[in-house]
Amino acid sequence: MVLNIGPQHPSTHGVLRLKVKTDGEIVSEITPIIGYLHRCFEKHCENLSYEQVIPYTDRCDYIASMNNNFGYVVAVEELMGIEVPERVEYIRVIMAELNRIASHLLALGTYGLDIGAFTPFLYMFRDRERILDLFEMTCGARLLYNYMWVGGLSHDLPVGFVEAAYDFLDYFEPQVKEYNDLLTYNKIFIERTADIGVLPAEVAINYGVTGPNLRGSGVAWDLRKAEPYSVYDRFEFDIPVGKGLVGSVGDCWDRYWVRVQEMLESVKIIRQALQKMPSEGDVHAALPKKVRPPKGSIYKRTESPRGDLGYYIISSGKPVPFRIKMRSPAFTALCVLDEIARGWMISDVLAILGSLDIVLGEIDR
Amino acid sequence: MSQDIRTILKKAFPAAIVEQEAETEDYLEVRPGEWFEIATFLHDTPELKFDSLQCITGVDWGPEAHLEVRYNLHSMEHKHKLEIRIVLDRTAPEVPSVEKIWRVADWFEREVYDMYGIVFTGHRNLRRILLPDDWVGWPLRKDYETPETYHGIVVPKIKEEWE
Amino acid sequence: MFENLTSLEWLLWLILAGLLLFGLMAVNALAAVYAERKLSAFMQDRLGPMGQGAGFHAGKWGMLQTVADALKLILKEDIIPRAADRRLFIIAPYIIFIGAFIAIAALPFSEYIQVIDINLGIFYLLAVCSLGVVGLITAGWASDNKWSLYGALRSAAQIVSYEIPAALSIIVVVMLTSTLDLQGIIRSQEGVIWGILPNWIIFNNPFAFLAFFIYFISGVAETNRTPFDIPEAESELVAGFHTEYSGMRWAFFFLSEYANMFIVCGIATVAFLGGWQSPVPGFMDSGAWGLFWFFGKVLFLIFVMIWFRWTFPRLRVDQLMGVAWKVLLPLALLNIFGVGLWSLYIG
Amino acid sequence: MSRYFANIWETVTTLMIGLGVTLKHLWHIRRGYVTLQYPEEKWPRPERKIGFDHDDYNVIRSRLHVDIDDCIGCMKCERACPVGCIHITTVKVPKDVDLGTTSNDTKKRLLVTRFDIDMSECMYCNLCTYPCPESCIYMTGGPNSGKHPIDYEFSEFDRCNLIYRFANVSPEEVERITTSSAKPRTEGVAA
Repeated sequence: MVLNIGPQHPSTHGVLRLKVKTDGEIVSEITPIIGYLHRCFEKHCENLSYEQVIPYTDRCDYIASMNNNFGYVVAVEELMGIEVPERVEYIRVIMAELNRIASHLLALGTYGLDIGAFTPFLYMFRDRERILDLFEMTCGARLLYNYMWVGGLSHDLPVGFVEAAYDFLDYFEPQVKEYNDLLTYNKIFIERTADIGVLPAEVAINYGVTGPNLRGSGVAWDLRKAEPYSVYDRFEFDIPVGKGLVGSVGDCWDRYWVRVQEMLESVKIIRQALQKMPSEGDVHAALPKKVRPPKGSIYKRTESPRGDLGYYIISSGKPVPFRIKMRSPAFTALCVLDEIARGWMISDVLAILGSLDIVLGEIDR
Repeated sequence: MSQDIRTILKKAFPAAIVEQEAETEDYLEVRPGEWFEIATFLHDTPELKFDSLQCITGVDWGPEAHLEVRYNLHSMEHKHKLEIRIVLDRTAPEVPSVEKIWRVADWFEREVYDMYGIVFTGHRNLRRILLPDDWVGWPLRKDYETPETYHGIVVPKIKEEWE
Repeated sequence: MFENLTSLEWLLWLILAGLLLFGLMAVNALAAVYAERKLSAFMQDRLGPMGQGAGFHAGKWGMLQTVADALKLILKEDIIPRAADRRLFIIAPYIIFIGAFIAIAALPFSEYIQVIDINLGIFYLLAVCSLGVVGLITAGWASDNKWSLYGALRSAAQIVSYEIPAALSIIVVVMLTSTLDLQGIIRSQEGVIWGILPNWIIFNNPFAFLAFFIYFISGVAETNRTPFDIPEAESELVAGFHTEYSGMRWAFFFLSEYANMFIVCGIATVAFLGGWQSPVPGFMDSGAWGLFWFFGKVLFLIFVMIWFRWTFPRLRVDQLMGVAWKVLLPLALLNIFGVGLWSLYIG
Repeated sequence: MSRYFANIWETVTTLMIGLGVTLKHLWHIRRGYVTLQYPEEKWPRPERKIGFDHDDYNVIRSRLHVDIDDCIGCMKCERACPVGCIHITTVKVPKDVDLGTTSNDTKKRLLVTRFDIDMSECMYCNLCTYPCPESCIYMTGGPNSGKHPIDYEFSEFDRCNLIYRFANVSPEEVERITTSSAKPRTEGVAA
């Protein structure tokens, strides 16, 4: 039987259609059909100036807009050779890591929802709201920020942000224990996720899967450590990898667990960044008068919550980019779905899909 | 890109590497003919071991110029990277598919095909990926013209007048 | 019981009882939905339906929310998909509803209030409880929707499987009380056991204690509630067997779901928790208090079901069957054996 | 066999822990709820004073507003808009017509005959507010709440109502100003 999961379905995380060939409950083939959210991001970019692209990058991965901004501005800055003030770098790291927590909270919450647990979703949403409050305090927007600019930031931190951020971190850390009690170590949850959809490391690398999904397969690969950009080389943090605590390495539970651990690592980074951040400094100091990179091209990767977020920018020396290609981590993560979800049941397919943490806005662009 | 990779490749495939004026450029230009063999070599040779294909970018240099495909490779083990550029003829852009070597290329190549009409020979499932199957034209080419309608739906070229 | 009634009186009695039972089901559904919303909200740090301020809101604390919902469902357009099997599609909700309705007729609400007292009461209840599955399959099949079909097939397998441990754990009760009559079962639970505890079956011996939990878990599964809600698993099957239903027909499914909860909890109360008996013998034990205790116990069990739903994830379909056949069934069989030994040597 | 019972035991205990968590929340609902009862209560918007002398930057994201009297028609906002939701038309006026000055004492040289913002297309990126030399285009609320109340829920029944037209000169007036020469006007364009 051919079953159409989506484009309207409660757990496809957006507008995704999966053509699933089933034999009873067992799935024999999955064909993801994407493009329902295609908004011609790359075509748009060829008609916009470099600054105007930034709000569009927000809308690609709308769960982690800060990280998208970050990747883009880092790439353009490297192309132009801009040195960014230290304070800006630290603020960017704080924002990116806060957004990583927010993104992981949403990923974990909706993953619980896919498995059938409703309550953790709302707890995580509640805490995510607090992060969004911090963002709103900083730049006025709650979801699509347009906060990082080429060479700087749109605003400096507001008065009282540092205290509010510390407040949040102090509040947040104990909450993780609650999530663990409620969901992570829940036997039903473990039954549903352990040993399901095992993604071996070689397959993951061959399929270009990155980020928490790759780390869940036991590969300690994190661009923040491997190719430190911005000021990530100044922080101490660990790379959590999947160890197969309840099943085998690389199963859904490992991917989930890596995200839980990563939130705690992000908390560590934010604490260090808040301490080390220079308290004075003009965030507009390095803003170029006109963003006009010299001729050339660059491929720059940064670590977004979903994995390696790459921007391939070709500049022809004009204020409008010649070509911008976004290599989205969720694109490759969805690519591997057929490989790892074959032979499992319909319920498992949705569990695996949820554990890959895709954002359709980023896949379709 | 280290010079070693360049020399290794030049030794193995003397005909396929396009000579560049500046050897310091951090990319390698390759002729499309032997690309599949080169890719296999890059993937399998232990001292290169480019096990991860980061990105495939299609580029159109304008209606009078050529198309280009760029591959960003990376090695998880040796932590080195390489950019491969393949210049293609605009009228019949064909390049061997590397989808069998790096499975991730499956979707990347489909995307490039979708946007530029570059045919990846040997790809097992070369269909449009982001656009509908019956879309006409290659949208990211510089000479692309937006169609008036799609199945009777007006494709707005410019924003409709407000009044 | 009714031999001396003439046919007209019999008819009137039937109509009256039917209306009362229907009223009970409706009120139960309204109250349970309201409770479910409020409790889930509180568990999730929300407030749930609220009404305050100017204008016509859903009453104080959103009390009228479910009433408004019911009104909306009645007024909604009745949609029957063109591809559906019309006759079966229309009849399916009523089958489920009738299953719940005739079961609730046999429940002893107190010592004196019971619509019909059958001397095979508990057997009858178990039998009609599984009538609903026919309606589910009909609904799933008639909708001509793949999701509905999946839901229907899952629920058929699930409900039939969970009938067995449920029935086996009820056998424990029958063994201990040596009667199938509901009032008889309740009466035999009078008094005190172990010094302080009420003489309910659940406290009678460890096996009966376990039997209660087996029954309750099976009951949760039979009513298709989380963690066993795979027939209507929202994130997998959209809405399972009732995907295509809307308006009043859907409301019938809803009504029956909550009525089924009530019945399952009612059986558990009767069989294990002493029915209308007071927990402290002699205290608030007469007449109308029976009604209070019965409803109190049933509502507590319904609360536990709601509590389950908003805490647990969902099992997968094969794991669900695994729980029934690999865990609950062996335990239930062991229980019967254990209770037999217990009543031979100890009890 | 022991594995079997250990499994059951593990299930029961972890589920009980989970139940404990939800019960705790149920019990403490009075101090922990996060619901905002929307029409009666509104989002408490914190004071948005930006430090470091940047309070001329606007950090709120809501409806755009233009103080049309201050607008000099430089079109910078229109060019900055990535989606093109700002449409400005200006008319050159004869040299001797005085259009008045803005609140920054900049002399106005162009007559803004059309200043439309389509808020249904706006993506709230705030890019238009930065280049404005007169700070006359801004998002309402926040630091500008003195000028305007918070306005982030501007719902309309008709999409056309989301096109905000800020220019306030009528065609006749445009006609009059552009043709009338040698008649210096003392006041600015009608407020």
